Amino acid sequence: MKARVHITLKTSVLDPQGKAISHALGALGFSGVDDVRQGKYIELEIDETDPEKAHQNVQSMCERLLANPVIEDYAIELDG
Amino acid sequence: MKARVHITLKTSVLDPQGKAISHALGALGFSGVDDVRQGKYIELEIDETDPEKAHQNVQSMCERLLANPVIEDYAIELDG
Amino acid sequence: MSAITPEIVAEHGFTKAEYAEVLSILGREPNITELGIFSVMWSEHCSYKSSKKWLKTLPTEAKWVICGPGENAGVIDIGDNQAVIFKMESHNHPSFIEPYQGAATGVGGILRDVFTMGARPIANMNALRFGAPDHPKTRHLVSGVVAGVGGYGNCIGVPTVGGECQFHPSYNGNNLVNAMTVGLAPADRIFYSAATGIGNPVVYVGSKTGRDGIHGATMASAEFDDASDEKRPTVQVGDPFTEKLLLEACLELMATETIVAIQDMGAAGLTSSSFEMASKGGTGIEMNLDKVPVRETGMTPYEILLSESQERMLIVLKPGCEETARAIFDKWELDFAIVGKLTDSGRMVLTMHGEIAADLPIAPLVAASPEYDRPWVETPKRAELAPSEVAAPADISAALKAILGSPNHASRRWIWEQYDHMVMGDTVQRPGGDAAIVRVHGTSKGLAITSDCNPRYCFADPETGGAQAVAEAWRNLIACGAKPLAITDNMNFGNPERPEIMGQFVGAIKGMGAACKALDFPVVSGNVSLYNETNGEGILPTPVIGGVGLIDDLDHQAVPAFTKPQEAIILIGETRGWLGVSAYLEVIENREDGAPPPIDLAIERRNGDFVRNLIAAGRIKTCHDLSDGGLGLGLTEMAIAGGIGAIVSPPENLDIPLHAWLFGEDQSRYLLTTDEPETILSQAATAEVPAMVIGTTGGDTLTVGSAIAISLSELTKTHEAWFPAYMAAPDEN
Amino acid sequence: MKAAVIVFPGSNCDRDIAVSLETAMGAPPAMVWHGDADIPKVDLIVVPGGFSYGDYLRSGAMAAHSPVMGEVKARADKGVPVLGICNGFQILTECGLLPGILMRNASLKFICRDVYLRVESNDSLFTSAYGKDDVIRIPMAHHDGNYFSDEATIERLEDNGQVAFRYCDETGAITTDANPNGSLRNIAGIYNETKTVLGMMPHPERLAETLLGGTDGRPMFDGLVEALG
Ligand SMILES: Nc1ncnc2c1ncn2[C@@H]1O[C@H](COP(=O)(O)OP(=O)(O)O)[C@@H](O)[C@H]1O
Ligand SMILES: [Mg+2]
Repeated sequence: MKARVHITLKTSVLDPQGKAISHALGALGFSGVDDVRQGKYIELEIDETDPEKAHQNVQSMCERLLANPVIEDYAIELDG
Repeated sequence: MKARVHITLKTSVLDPQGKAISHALGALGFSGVDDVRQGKYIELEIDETDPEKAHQNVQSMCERLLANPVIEDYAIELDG
Repeated sequence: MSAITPEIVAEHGFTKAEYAEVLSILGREPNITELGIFSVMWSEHCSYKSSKKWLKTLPTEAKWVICGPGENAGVIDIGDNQAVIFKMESHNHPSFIEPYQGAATGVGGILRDVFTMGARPIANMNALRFGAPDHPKTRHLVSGVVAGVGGYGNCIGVPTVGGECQFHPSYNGNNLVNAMTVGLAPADRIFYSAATGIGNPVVYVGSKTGRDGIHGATMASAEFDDASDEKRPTVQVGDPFTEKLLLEACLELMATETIVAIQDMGAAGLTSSSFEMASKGGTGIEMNLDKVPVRETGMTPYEILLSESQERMLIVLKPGCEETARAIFDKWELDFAIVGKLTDSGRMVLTMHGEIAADLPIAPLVAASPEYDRPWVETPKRAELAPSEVAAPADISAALKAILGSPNHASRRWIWEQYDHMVMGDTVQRPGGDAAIVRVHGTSKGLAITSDCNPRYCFADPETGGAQAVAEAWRNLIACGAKPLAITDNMNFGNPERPEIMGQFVGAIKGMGAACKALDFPVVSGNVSLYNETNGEGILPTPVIGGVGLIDDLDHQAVPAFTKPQEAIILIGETRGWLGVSAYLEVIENREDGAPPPIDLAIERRNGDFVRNLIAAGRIKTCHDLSDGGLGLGLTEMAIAGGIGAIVSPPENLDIPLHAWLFGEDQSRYLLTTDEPETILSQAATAEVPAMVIGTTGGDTLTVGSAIAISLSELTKTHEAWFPAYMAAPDEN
Repeated sequence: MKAAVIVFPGSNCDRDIAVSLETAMGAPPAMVWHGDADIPKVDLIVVPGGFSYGDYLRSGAMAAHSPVMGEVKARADKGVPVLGICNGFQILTECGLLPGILMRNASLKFICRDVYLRVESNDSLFTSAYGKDDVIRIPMAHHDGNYFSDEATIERLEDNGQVAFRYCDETGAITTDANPNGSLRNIAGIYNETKTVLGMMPHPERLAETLLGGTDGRPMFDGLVEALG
């Protein structure tokens, strides 16, 4: 089954990339962009077929490797 | 309104980051991970309230700046 | 405003006595914002309360010192109206929690300390210490810290030209990340932080303030426990791009005549920068916190004052210069806000939303910042270890290779290749040598830069270890032909409330001070990081020394690599085969006992001056100092670096075992090569410097008597293999 | 020869390239701030290395859209030679002056060290002072130098002789081991169709002086002065 993980910076953490993108969009003439945040999006193809177990599994991957809980949040979706 | 943009590598393009993650997961003892792909996830807070216009707007941002068509695809979601 | 409960007072790290002092200074209860200000101002990190008494004993003066400790960084004169500004700083705790960002923001912070004084940063150094290689966290920390140091320095475009990296189990729970920046400024345009001129505008520039690292300064002073992982204090994210803009904007502003005083916002952000500026200038400050550019909504005065958001500066301008300054920061697209003015009240008066958020007397608060004479006990002397007490290795070639390929002595290429060490186009000696050399742009002068400390020596004998760290830095500069000028230090220790730890600190300072004095090598800046302990396990005492020296003419420098075949190899200094606390013991016998090698500072100076004069006169081009691993490792490094082998013969009447001769770590020694050995030997004799020819360069094998013959390619492979292999191995945690 | 160096917020090799150009030309190049409306009339435009806009989002992406690049493109279309080094190469691909893209190094690490390059052709303004198949040692220092393009583009580049440099070993052999970053076909630098635009990842300006460890980069600048007067 496929797992999709979104890793985003915690809201209070500075996002230099987002800031720069928002700035560049302004320079390109896009107005009305108030805030931009950049995160990571990871797609995993996993063997596990039991959704509960799969979720647990991916959660543990996030905690141990994919995200750094000091500055990042993560969200998991499963399908298939 | 909020726009969420997913930028992913085209399937034909090798993804070294994804490969490294998949390798590291294996080393951490996670088995049954067949494939990992890493992309970008960008959240934009925009003023535009008309969904159609907003979509057009964000699409144009993707084409002009956010994604590089040589290697990347993008997908846009909007929510009110 | 919420009442101040004893719990709140305790959370802010005050002792009872300290809080009583707060009450007596104010004559009333503080509000929460004021309490927060007191707590960061009196934290170990900002007040140096445990270390002040001892730091004051270090020599800080020399003819060439323009500004010693007390400002953002130290300043020395290198002639031609040029000054070198440098300092080292730790980011130990943040780098343990979030290695990439912790290390990156450490680099960002030390860069600001240097450019806030008017210098363009021209080189970075990094001194790293990690736990045992087989500890489950180590690999992850190494990988993140190195990427973070590189990520920040590479992006801002300042070359990272050298450093150190060691492993020891005592750092398992507390790695050390010490970053050093060296900058160059016109000697007559140094900027200081004393705020003067009543009515002058106080200006905030750089990035916006967010809720980053609030209480970072107190965190850096608190001991760790295993739960720290979960507490997850906010770690700041670095923005090197913004720092690059800030650097260019500040330098542009500094070229105008608009600045009275300038100070970066480092630990304890707006609070410590404003208090320091006002207290140095003897003024008061009035600030309207509504004017501070903020990144988030609803920030309280407490948060604004204690935030450690990066890439910010506080400036006092000359009257009427606001628009000139604003135009420069507008050009660089940075925030610029007039947040207040200097007053004659001697008080810090902060308002927000039309109310007074804090009103504190500046001088009493700063003057009353605690200073402790903490109890300390001297570290007991260890017994010396005679060469005969260390068994000969079964196979001396294998022993050499084992040391060469061991975690603490293998090549650090894996690290420095991740650092842009060439940007700015002046790197004359790249990482891998004794000291890095960067050219003073547009001249034929060079600066030699090194960072050194042997924590195992310091643990065994803090005083000798402290002296040795200074002497080794001095020696590294000498070996490339530089005149050593001054040092910065980074004192990394455990919990100073424990008398043994305090004793290590005191011992190290005593040793450092003696060496600085004997070698005319004063301390011009530094940093103290205490409480590097987890669950009561302290780190090895680690007083890191960053040294800077001057090469007058880059045509006369030396490299630690054999450059020509058929040259005589001369060993300078006396060899007695000192194996206590040596690399040999560590790697081959897996022990750390014995006393470290003693240093006679007069001999140190005599040997060093002799070598430096030879290089400065253009007489020798190849020189390497001997440190851990002794003669054996030194020779091998020179052969590998030059791609030229050597045939070495131990003295015929050798009265110590061969392994002691090869791996002993006697101090004050150098290896050099020459095609006029007789002349050099006779000059050495005149100068009373021990010197002997031990061999000849050439071939593609390193041969020592009949005991060792190893091909260069094998030596190189051994030296280069460990780090990349270790980092590529899978994590087992 | 007159030259201009474009400076973006975050450029950091602008001074280095200016030094090399000045040594070769005898006069300093014009430094053009990205916000300045005009590029002076010059014979060569250089887009230097560094981290324009922090290399956030994608290396070179934001600089590629800055107004000054419109002018650079217009000049390039008129035949003014353009040299992009490192971040400059990334910017030139992002703005469409050169095909393909520079992706993250295969090792995922920033790499700073000397590499060997084989000069694939010497019939351009930039390489006329080298011999064809010369092996030169030039430093690289980048995180995103892994050249990629689709198959059709790469074939077209090869057919037109648009590959300028390839990573090689000391003997000039093009091997996987000599490829430091995973670039397709070991590509280190490419030309546009007319060979008036060159983008390359390694930094010739960093080894153009004996004191800094070598002079293999020098002929590029001397050759440009020779060709452009
Ligand atoms: N963290 C690091 N970053 C950059 N260079 C490093 C680092 N660690 C070690 N080096 C370099 O490796 C070389 C050997 O370091 P070290 O063994 O500490 O030298 P020495 O014994 O001469 O003081 C030096 O050139 C040093 O600058
Ligand atoms: Mg050293």
